[in-house]
Amino acid sequence: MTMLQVKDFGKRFTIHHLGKTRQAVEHIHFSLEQGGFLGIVGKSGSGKSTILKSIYRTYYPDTGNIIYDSAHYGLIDLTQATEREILYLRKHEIGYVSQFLDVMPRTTSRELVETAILEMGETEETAKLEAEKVLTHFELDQKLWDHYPNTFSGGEKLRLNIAMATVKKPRLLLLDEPTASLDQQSKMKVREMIEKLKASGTTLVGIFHDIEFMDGLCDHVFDMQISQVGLVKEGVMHES
Amino acid sequence: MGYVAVKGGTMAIEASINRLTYDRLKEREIIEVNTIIATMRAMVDQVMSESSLYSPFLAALAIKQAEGSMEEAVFIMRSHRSTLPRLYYSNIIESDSMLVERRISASFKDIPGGQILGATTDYTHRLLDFSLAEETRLKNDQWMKQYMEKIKQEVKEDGEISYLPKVVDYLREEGLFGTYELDNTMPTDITKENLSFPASRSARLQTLTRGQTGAVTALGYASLRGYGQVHPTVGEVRVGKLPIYVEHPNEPEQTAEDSYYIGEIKVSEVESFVPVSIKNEQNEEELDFEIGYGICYGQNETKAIAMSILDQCLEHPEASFPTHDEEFVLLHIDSVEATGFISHLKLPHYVTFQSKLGSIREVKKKGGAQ
Amino acid sequence: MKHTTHFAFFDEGSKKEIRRTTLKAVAIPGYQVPFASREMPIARGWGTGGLQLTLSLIGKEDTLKVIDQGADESVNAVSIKKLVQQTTNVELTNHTEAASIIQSRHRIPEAQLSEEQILVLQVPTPEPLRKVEASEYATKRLHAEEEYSGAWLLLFEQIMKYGKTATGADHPVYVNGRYVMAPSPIPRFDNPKLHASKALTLLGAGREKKIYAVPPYTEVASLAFEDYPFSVESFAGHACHLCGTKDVFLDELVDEETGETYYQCNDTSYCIDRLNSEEPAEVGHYHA
Amino acid sequence: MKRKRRTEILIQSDTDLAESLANQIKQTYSFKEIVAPQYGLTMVKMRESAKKSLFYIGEVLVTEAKVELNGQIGIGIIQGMHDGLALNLAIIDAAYNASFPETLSWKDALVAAEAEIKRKKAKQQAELMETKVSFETMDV
Amino acid sequence: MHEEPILHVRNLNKQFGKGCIHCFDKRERQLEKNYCPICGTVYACQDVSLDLFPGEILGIVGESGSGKSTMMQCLYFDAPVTSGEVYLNNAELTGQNIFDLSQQKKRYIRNHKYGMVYQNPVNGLKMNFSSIGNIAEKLIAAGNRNVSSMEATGKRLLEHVQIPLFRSKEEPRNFSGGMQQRVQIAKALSNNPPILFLDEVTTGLDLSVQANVLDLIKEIQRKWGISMIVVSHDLAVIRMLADRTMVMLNGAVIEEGLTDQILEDPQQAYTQRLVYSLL
Amino acid sequence: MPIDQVHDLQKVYRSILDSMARPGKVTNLEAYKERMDYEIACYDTTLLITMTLLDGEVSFHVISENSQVVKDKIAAYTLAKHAPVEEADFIIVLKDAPDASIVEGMRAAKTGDLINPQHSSTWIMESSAPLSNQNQLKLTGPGIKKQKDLFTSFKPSIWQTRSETVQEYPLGIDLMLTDEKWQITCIPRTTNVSEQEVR
Repeated sequence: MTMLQVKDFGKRFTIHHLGKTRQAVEHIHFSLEQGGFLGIVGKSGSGKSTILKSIYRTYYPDTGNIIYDSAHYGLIDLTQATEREILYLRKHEIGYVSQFLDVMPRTTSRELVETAILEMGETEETAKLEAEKVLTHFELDQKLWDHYPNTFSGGEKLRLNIAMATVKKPRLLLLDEPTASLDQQSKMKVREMIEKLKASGTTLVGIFHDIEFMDGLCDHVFDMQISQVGLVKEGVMHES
Repeated sequence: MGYVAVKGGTMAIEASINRLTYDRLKEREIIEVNTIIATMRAMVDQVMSESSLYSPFLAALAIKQAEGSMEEAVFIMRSHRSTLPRLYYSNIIESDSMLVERRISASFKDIPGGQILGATTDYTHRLLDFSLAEETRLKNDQWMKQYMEKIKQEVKEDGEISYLPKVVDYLREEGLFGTYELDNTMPTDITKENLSFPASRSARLQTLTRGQTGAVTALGYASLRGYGQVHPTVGEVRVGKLPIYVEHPNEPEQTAEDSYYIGEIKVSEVESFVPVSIKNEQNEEELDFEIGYGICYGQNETKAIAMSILDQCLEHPEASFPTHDEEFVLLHIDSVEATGFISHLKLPHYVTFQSKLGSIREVKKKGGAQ
Repeated sequence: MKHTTHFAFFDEGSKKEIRRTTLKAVAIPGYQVPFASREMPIARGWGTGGLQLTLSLIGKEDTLKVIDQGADESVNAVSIKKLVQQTTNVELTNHTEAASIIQSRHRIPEAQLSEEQILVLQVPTPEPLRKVEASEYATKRLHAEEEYSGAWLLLFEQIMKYGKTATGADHPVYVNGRYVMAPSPIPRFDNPKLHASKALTLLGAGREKKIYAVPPYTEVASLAFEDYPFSVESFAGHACHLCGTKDVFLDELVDEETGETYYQCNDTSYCIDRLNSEEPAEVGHYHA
Repeated sequence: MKRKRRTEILIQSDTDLAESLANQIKQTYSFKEIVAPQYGLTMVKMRESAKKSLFYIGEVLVTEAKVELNGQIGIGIIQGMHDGLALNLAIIDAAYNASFPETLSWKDALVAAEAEIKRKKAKQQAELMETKVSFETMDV
Repeated sequence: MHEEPILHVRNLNKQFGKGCIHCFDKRERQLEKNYCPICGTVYACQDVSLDLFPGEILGIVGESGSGKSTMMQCLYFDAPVTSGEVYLNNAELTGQNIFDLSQQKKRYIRNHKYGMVYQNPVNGLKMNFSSIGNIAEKLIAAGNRNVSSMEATGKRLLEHVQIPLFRSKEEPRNFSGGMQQRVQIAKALSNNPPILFLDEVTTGLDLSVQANVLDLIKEIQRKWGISMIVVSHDLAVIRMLADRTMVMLNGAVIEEGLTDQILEDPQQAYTQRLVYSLL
Repeated sequence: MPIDQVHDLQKVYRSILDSMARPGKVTNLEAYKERMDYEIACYDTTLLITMTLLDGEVSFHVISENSQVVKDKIAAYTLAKHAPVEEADFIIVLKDAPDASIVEGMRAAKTGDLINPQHSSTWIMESSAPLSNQNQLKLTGPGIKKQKDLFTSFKPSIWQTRSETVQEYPLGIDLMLTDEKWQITCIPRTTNVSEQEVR
């Protein structure tokens, strides 16, 4: 079953005060089956992130369609969906993880995860238990549970970030260079987490600045340079 | 046979009224109403102004009856007013028709028609004049004779009466002041309907002009001193007489020439110039002048100036000073209302006090038990 | 110079205006109807509102009783009676039952009023919300919107501060379930008398220029919270030293010689009636 | 002579003038007092000069009398308490309203009185002009 | 799934001044900002429409004079509207434009359906009454006549907004700005309003106090699912609180979208300037 | 001997006030019969009420098939100004007034606003059938001990319209009813009027 289908997608930015426009991406086509993992590769500035942000609707859609098969709405074009529909999907179906942790200040990591669960409509009781489970699962040191994340290391932040995204059991998870500033050890931990997610059936779209990381993770790659999806094979990645 | 009420209150009142008469008569001096009219001009004017009833005779009589107490005299006049029918409304009086006795401007050194001092205490030195203690009619007559002769020699008669132009008209012509169309909206009459808020301009002016002189002056001063945003320059103060005309009550087609002249009233009138910041057509801030208006019966320039300040204050309710709050100003400057309510505190309040006493005892008892 | 006085002081035009206002007041119970309020020969604050109502009501066949603080002989009551009588020549009485119009300041008589009587109360401050809102325009709006949280809040604050409501006289009432009204500074003791009264009650505030009314058989409820019920002044354990009555509003007096506190009926005519109904009459300085 | 002008003259002149005119009428005709001289109020309506709007400055005590003469009503109104003058003014007003021949003959007296009033006023004004401040700094 | 907005606003207009032939027609008028240079009429709100959904926070951002606070005052009936419609998703009020209701009924809605937190606590609190009294005032307005229950609710709310209970009988005028704002929030919440309006609630507060108040608001929304409209000129506040955001300029809504979209990919020139100046 | 403007009208006022305070109480004013020798095409009680309450400070409107004559007379007697039904302080409904005009008038007349509910119209209405306390209408509300019965000539549609005008209390109109038997009664806006069930 196709989970995500991007059809002739393009995004142009207009910068009024400079009187300029910039075509970030155009004529993007790809599709992804349920449970698949698509890696997007390309030079920096080639518009990889634009595609992810447009799927998540952080970017205002321009041309083309992004058809997503929602558990709740059925087939829905994310470029046309109402803001309320997008908010619902973000809460229940589509997750987005970047290297940046953007959360309410002075809220402990435990509370953050609990909140994410509560937003799903769970009871406080469930949220509490579930949060502890997830934090353990993603190997966040118990000492940190009642601390504010702004004191955490990059790896800890990222794990918390993924934890928050995954408690919602997203059907589609967008990974926007999550590992960009992590040391090798942390990276490996994150990779394990992503593998677990994939194993549990989550459909993923990801951008990673280092190609090696993607090795063995992605089922397909989308190469920005040729604007095509291919099967992952050695060499292709190294070239980009 | 049985218990009956004693007449304690009735008898005490009788005795008190006798005592009042005794106090007035015990020195065996009589002041004639005409003497008051002739020599206490300022007092008569003030009573007429605060009671908003123009009648020098009644004012002087009230002063005599009140033994010189202003608040009492005004009170008597006001209550007498209620017994008189309102027979007529005057035609509109335009103040250009004033026959000026005194007019000065603080805004210009010289003004068209000139600065005319008239009769004023402004330049007398306020030293007690002990010669007045020994005033005699003979000496007064001599002074009068000399003065009249002097005048006769010095004053050239040209036989023409002139009506002086207003300073503000001259400035309006120059475009420095906003011009207004004649606004013939029927004025509100606060003696016929309850003063309601926001008040109309006419209700404000009527309330201010009959306000207690001291209260109007105090609030005007407060604004000038800093509890307000109005710091005017006096454009013109004039004192003089205005003729009054009334229309025939039921003649169908009549012209101004068919009106009745009924006499004249003396007033003090003030136009104050107040710089204000306004937005021009380009939406830029610009300075402009506005006029604060003050007027009162008789010669009482201070009250009229203070009124002009308050008029301007109340035109700008946006300023957050009490002097710009029309309820604050208009509801507290009436002599009869203020003195009446303050003096009612003399009335017995033992029932209300007993009631409060009970509450306080209860609260204290409860506190003690804790 | 001649001076003639009109029947009941006012000219007929003034009476008409007050009468029209009064009818509106009766039609909208508890609502303060503004009126022009004439300047009277007695001072503002000394009962000019009540006096104007009385003069607009009174006719040759009326019998008038005027009391102040419960007493017919209180000096201000005497002064008002004198003025009305001079301009109308009506009969005056001290007996509550004999009066057709009763003008009163700060009390409702102890004797139950009848359907034939009109009670006129003098009001110094007609606005029950004045303590929470100084502006007249604002309080008018609050009445318009039936927004009375301010009146309740005053009571709530007292409970927070003192553990109970600490109102004295003029405890606000809800009239006909719509308007909160100042009952004039009658003691709380008298508030219940306004409820479903047989007589029409008219209230006049001369200085503040308002007339309002409570028609007979109208619901009048003193403001009170469910768990802090309304209570009247208590004279428990005390009785009038003259007539021995217990269930009335008593004045607290001090014996000049002994320094001891004793109590006496505040409503003097009620006290005399009680004494006269007792057999045999005791001899005392009230004996004529 | 129109009412405005004649009332101005009659009121500002000595009261003898009104009395003598009224007496002429009283001698010839009988009149009925409809309203005996009574005191009342006239509300004074003014225009203020700031916004050119109208307001009431206050009331003026007046004496009013109404008479009927040959079916014509005459009104006398005078500021202050002047019963006699009010009555005389009412009689004169009625005489004009009834167009009595006498009224024609009064014209000269009235015009003369008017001139005298003007002269007096001008004189008073000239006297007041003595208090005018001169801003000439150099005398030539 | 079709979601019903809890508050449905259509074409809200608010003008100061009578207007003239040059500015009567919406399409034709040539305003300077929101001001008709010919007659001086100010068009403070021009055809503002919005939907507020259950449990969401709608942000409204714009500089001072953009009409956002005026719009809020109109919605809360603090100021009369010139024209427009508002519908509440409420059984008693179905199909009724609540701007057309009598003052009496509007007051009912204010007391029972709305909460309001003003920028200046002076507007929302009676400074010379106790803090608990202030909360009780709102409860009284909503019909509560039981002192004990109000006292209990008041204490619970004050505790919730972290006002020490021993200060509950103190008057807010003795409190710091942040505390006053928290009392105001407690008061606004006391009648369990389904809709809460917040007008520049953190403006003028110290940064740390600001964060504190924002936390509180977020927590309230999360715990009680109250729908809120948050007006602010501060994008940081909007970003922290709002799910969706509208941008107002000269009385009109010029852009609306998801808050992150407005911040990261603003479409209008004005919004871009606003966002870039923040970055 | 004409009506005494001071003393007679004072008594009429007290009767009106009594009826306004006790809605549905029918008062008889026959005592003034001899002194009412005015030529006017309305009930004498209607004229008495207008003389008691109207003057130059208020306005009135007449609803009738033939209102001009009565209009002029009332204006002359009371100095009150005639005004359109939307503006009038007092609205006088003569016995010949068509039901539709009354209904239309009630819908148009002033009912006050919440700030000034007293800025509302007072209706003086002529009942072509004698007023009585027989059962037809059931009155309850302030001024009425439990319930008062009232009989008038007015149709249910008029009572229905009157009820609509008083729906958002304190807004509403106040009624003074007159008949040819020298009787008057009042129904202020607070009175709840309902039709008795016909047995």
